[in-house]
Amino acid sequence: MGRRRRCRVGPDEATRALPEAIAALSRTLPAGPSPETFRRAKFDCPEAAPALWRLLFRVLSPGPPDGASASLSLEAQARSVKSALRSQGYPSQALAQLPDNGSQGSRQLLLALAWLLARGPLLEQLLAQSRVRLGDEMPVCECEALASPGPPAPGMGEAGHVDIRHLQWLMGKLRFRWRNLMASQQEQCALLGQIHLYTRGCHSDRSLGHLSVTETELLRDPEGGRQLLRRLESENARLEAALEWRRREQVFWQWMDTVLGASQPTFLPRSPEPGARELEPVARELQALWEQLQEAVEARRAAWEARVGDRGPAWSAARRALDEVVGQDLAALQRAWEPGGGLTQPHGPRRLVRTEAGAPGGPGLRAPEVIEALRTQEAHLEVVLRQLQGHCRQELARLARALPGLIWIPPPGR
Amino acid sequence: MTQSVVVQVGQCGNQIGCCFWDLALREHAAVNQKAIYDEAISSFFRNVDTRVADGGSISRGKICSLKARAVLIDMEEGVVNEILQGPLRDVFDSKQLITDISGSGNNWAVGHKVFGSLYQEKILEKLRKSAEHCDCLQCFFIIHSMGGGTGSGLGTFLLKVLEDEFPEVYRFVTSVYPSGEDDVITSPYNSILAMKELNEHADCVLPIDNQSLFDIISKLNLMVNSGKLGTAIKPKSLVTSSAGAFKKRQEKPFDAMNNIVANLLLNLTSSARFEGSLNMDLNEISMNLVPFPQLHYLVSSLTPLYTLADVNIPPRRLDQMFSDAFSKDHQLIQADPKHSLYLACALMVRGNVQISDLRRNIERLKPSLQFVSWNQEGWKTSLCSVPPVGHSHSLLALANNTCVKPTFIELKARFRRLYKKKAHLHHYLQIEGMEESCFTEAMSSLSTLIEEYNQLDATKCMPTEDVPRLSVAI
Amino acid sequence: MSIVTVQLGQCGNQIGFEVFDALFSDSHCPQGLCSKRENEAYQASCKERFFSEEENGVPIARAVLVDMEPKVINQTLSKAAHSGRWKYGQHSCFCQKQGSGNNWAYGYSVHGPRHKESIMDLIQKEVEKCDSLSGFFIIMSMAGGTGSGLGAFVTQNLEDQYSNSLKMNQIIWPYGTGEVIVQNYNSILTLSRLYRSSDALLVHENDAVHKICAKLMNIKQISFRDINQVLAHQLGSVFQPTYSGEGSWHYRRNPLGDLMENLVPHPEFKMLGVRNIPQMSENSLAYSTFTWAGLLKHLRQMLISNAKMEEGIDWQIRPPLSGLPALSKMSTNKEFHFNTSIANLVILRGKDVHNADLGAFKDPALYTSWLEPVHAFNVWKTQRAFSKYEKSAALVSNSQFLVKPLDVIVGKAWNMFASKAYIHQYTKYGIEEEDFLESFTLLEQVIASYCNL
Amino acid sequence: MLPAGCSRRLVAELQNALDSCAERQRQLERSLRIARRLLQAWEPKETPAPEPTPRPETNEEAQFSACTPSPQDLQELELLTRALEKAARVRKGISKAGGDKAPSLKSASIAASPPSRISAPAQASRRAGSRASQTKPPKGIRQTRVPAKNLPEHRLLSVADATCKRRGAQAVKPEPGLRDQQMVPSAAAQAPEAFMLKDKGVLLQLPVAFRKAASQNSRLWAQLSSAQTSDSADAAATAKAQFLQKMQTASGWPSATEVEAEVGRLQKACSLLRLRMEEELMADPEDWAQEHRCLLTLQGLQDMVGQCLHRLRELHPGGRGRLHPLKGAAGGGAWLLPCEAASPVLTAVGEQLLRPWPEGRLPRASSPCGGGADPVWSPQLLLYSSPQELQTLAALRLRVAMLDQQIHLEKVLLAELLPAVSKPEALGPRWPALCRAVHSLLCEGGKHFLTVLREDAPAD
Repeated sequence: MGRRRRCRVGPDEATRALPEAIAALSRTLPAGPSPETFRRAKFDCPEAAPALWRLLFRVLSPGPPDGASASLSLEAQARSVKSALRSQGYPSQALAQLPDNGSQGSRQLLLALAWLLARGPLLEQLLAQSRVRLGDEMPVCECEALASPGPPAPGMGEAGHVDIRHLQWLMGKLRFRWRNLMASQQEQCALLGQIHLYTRGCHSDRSLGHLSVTETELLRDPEGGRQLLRRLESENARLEAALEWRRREQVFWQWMDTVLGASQPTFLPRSPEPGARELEPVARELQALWEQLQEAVEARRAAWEARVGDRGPAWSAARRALDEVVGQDLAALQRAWEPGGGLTQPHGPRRLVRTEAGAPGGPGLRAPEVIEALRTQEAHLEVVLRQLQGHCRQELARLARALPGLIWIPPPGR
Repeated sequence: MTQSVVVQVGQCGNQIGCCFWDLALREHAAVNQKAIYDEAISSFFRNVDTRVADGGSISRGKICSLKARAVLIDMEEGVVNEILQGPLRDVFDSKQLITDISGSGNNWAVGHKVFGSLYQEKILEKLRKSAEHCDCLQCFFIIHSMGGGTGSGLGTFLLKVLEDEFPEVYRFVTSVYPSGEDDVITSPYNSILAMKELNEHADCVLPIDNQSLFDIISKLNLMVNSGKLGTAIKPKSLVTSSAGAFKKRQEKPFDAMNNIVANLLLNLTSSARFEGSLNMDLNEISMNLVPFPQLHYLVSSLTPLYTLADVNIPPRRLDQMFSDAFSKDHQLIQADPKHSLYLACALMVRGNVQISDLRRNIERLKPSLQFVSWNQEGWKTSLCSVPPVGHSHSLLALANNTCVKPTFIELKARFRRLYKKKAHLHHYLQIEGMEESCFTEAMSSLSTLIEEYNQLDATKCMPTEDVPRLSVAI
Repeated sequence: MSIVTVQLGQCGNQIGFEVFDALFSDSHCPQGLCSKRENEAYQASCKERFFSEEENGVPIARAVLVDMEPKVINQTLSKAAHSGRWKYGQHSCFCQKQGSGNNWAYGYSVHGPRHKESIMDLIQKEVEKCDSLSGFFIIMSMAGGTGSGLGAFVTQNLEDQYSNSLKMNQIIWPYGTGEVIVQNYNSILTLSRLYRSSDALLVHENDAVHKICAKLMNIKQISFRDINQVLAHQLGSVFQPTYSGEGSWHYRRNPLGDLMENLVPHPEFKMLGVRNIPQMSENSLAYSTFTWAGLLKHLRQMLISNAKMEEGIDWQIRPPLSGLPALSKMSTNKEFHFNTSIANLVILRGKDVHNADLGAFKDPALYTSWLEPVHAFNVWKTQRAFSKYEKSAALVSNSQFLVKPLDVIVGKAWNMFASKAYIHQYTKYGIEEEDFLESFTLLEQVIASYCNL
Repeated sequence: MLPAGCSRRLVAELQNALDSCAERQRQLERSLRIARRLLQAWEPKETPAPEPTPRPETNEEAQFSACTPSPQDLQELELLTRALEKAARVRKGISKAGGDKAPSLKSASIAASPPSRISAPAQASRRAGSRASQTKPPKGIRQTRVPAKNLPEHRLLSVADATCKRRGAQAVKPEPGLRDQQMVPSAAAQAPEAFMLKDKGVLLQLPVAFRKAASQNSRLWAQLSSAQTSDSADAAATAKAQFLQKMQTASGWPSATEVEAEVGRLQKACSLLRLRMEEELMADPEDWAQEHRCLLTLQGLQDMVGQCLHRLRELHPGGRGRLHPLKGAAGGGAWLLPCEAASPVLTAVGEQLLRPWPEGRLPRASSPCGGGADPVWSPQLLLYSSPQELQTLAALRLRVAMLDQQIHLEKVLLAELLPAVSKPEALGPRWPALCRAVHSLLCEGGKHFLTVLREDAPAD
């Protein structure tokens, strides 16, 4: 539908289109300020600043807003916005130099917002983040999972020195949490299975067939259901606004060019080079490695060529096979450090639907496929972990050898 | 539940066995009032369907006809025939018997070598048959004497056969040792030769000494007759008496003594047969009491040997029972465990006794007993809730104690005296397979055993010193 | 979440019965001193954990009974059936004809492999009856052969097969003397295996419980049943429902998981002890009143002076001055026999529980230098009174409680081992001297680690 | 004792991991509570599921009073019943005429079914006044539904649909006043007695307003995601790109954070590559194939190191070619890899490596799908056929996540702890203890531990 209504925005419509576009944006954003605020921001009016700080704070804080973060003082919010932008690589220094009290910088904030918008599907992300989850969802990948810890929280561990037994304690605790998590999750799956089974045929959407927990719950608890409906309706409104924004955003960007033009001088060249010091040792290490490899490769290649020479067509087939094997091997190795490397499986949360075992396939992914992919993943990770542990074992054994008078008795294997 | 088979060999073995079966029947009849064939009974008896020609076993239900899990072996017919004509005839059948008419002539070699090879197949067949009747055969109890020919010779021959044929099944041997004034001249030879076999092929040996039994009986009689025990004692209630026996039979001179041994076997197996709060299976006996394979001679004592009129005994009486069990006078061989070194000790209690009673008495007695340094707490206990017939409680103490050593030394000395003169040696050497080396080997086997006890005794005077432990670098 | 109990050997089966009986009677106790509704929730929570219901409404213990000889199991089954209140599942027991004869090796290397499949099948059937499995209780003594040897074997298999489920072994620590002669061997073999395959060992010392029976319960002639009942009471006081958190009225879903996460994360410190207060005969109870302050004061002193019961506590022992460097703290420990904790869990049940002040347990001086009280101390509460006590407290502690008894056992076993006594009984079934040495090594390390807190 | 910096980092990392686990657990607990409540008895009133409360006595009272329906309730109930009855009449007519197009209609059963499902609420309302004498109305439902057991579920679905369509069309317009009732499903709220989802779950029906909103919602999401993809070639995208470029021009890039992250990656790469090289150099090839494989691998590794160097150069503020001179790398010439050395192996791997920074993506800021970021969320399905299958899936997912976390921690620990123990002399008597702990953490996953004995111990 949205497509059908799409039309090029003519220059004559532009005057009307801009406020509409901004209004759509504003409606899409969580607690978006009025279009008027945007207009004022272009002229860097201070009165627009607080609303924009707050907006950016909402946009940049991960996860749905909770009471604690929402009640933060404007000053704290401003500081948080600055640091978040910095860590995301926002190029302008001007913003960082704004006073923390949140009284100024509406134009800079507008630029920052536009930068965030231009960089990626921010609106969609925000919408997706806060969306009303009706189905019982399960992500089919582990991306959102436990790993990916952010940078260490700054305030942590002020204690200074720590006994290593404390680390062992924490590690052990983590192991138990994993297991408790596993148990809860197994229970959840069992319960979901039951609810899906008991409500089969209740859903109006035939591809779903049964109700989800949320849907069932709304029947059990009508008051909660009413709230859910309200949330769903407001989300729909935001979605409509987002579509509207999509249709009209070009005007906005044209307008932003003018905003940018107005602020150009405030851009400062970037100050001190980041990380140059850290680069050096890595570079040295890599270089040394490269040379070492160079040496090894040359020696071996020479020996190989001297001995083998050309072996004919059968050999070249075998060689191709070897190439491939090694290629895969190395690609796997590389995945160990590439972000998100090697993820060839489907992503994202999916709505769970219980079907009969042999039922003909509708749209949607099947659990066995995902299980298969996960198994591969698991096996790969296990190998990586074992390798790392093996490496450590070697290192420690080397150290242990250096110290006489002690007998090392490893934990008995079976 | 597991089953045991009793193999009674020779005159002595069969006489004791006879008492044992009588008492066993009595005990089960008292416990099992409903006459249901239960697991407890099954450990010593089969329930046989007499209507079937072959006498098929019945595994459950009413008791039909009980057959003892026993093999009776004697190379003279006398005693066995007597049993078969006596009141117990129904619990045995001819398929369980092996007899000859010639006897072993008090010659170990005849019993061991001649009859051994002659009857090996037959013995095996009977044993296999008896084993087949069990669904989990745990133990063979061999009852024999050491001094005679059949008991010592064929009895110990049997041990080797059992070991080869049933390696998983325990071999508990009740061996009656000859007393000093034994009327069999060759008994030192027989005993020494038998000892070697016991050393090598038995799991546990319960040595019994006729003299000790006799002393106990005499002392008891004296006490009862003198009224020293007071009115607390029921008349005619000694365990040595067969009063109230399952079936009346004529009292024999040895009956009182044999009854004690029979009671020993019953109490030894009670915790395996009946329930209790702390069970003790037969395999636990050797596990706990035999620290080294050769040192498997367990000195036993049985208390009380009389029944109290009042079943609700005050604790002091109960404590007396424990004290008695350690006194020299109550041991079934002539030995003084209190003044020797304990390697391990088991207390098997029956009846209304609780763990706190047991613990109190262990604590009380411990200071007066000396245990080997590495087994200062070498106590094994069991609590069986079913008391012996006519008692409120009883105690069987089994001690692996160096106090058996004097018996062996005495035996060795008597053997030496005889062997120095080569007296009667030709009776042995004429038997095929017997050579002088048999004697020397038996002798050295006994010496080794004595030496092992000596070494342990030697630690008695040494201060107990802990071995340095592994040192951890933290 | 549910817990499946595996009762092993004579001791394990006798205690298992008392535990289920105690749990059942407490949760159906009319004098729970709380509202009907709360009582129902408490009952439901207990039931989910330990019982499954059969058609005719009689609860079935979530338990598997294993013994290698039939007498005890038969007795246990019939006792439960005769109680008429709850029973064991019809097909939940496994027994053989011949016991392990106090021989750890026989239980571990002969019975274990031989009956692995049957036993694991039974356990699996029980697991399948749970909507949600939290973990296992494995009740066993470490003195005998079946409980200890087969128990270690089964625990290891549970670890292999249910690696995500939690395993807590209820270890019955034998009397110092007089149960089984080879108990020290069996114990070190058991403990070292369990240290590898179990998550936590909750230790119950027969000697301590025996004393409680004599001194606190005023029992003149103490039977094993009395001892087992005290023990069952202690277990119940820990694992009966408690609220899931401060201010919450929901009952805790996964007590086993929560307990372990708080008490035994470190691989070298897995031994837990339990202390209860008050414990007394029913007669005396009628004449007694308690305050939380009084109970907790005693409980704390029981903790730091390593007293097994409230009677005869040494009040002289005080925590070392905090702030002292670790080394001197250690030496003071030695001197005054101060019992240093790694982590503690206090469970309070009864009236006005929310007024109880637990500050005294949060003193850093009570704990090892490398854990803050915030990591090391936890409390569970419920208003619902336990058993017949209007107020009661239990303490599960990972502390130096057990160093002494462990040291004694290892020492005795080592002495025996040095003389090579009884070794032939083990090598007969494939447990070699190296296995013993391995066990000694591991346990010496555990002792050293506990000493060096 | 570990050095302060190392301690801080490791504690923070572990704490982080613990927190994220705890958060997951909390979420799970929440949803578990809801699910469990659904599987318990549904109370006839809107009371929350039974929960132990501090003062249940008073609570019970409140509940009791809440159980008596107010006159208003009764009136509303009556209204609804009438509407439903009407709907049923219409429905009957339609099904007789064969008007319903539901594909799975199985004539006879349909005709029987609707009245039965209506009758329950009707009865209920009639009895609502005299609660005391109530029997079990749902029984009727159950009995008439017996034949349904072996019918396909579609029948129920179609019936439900039909009834609802009627209701939607006639009785209920989405007016605010009526919405409340509309939210109330026929089976759930009307049944005057508690019932189990297990028994009556299939009778549940989502209210019309909700269904409408939900379907609109999914339509909108679909539109949004198609709008996004179609946009990629669109003018707006160009505009955005231009805007970004303008913003970027005046400032150098990449940012410090990005450099840090990339350096971290390259460090990791470096250590892994070295590890692999050492393995390879130590290997003792048995035949020519293995030998060749070894050679290929080494070449490949060399190329990868080259790529890393290349990336490092990209990072350098001065950009290409201006990296500070390295030992033996005069004029940057040594940076370039001899082309002939590049094996075919690397063509695939290399492409990825050679690509500089993924445009507009921040190294750590966003994971590929965290919480449903991009691509835009849209309702996709994951089909499972049994709870066991679902459990396997979930367990594997968690297992992979845990492994990820474990590997991450392993690396962090490795980086911090190995240096800490590498000088036994410096640590003196504390070294064995530290080393043991490090061994346990690094080599045994924190699960087991080794023992260090002094040699002087009796070794027998």
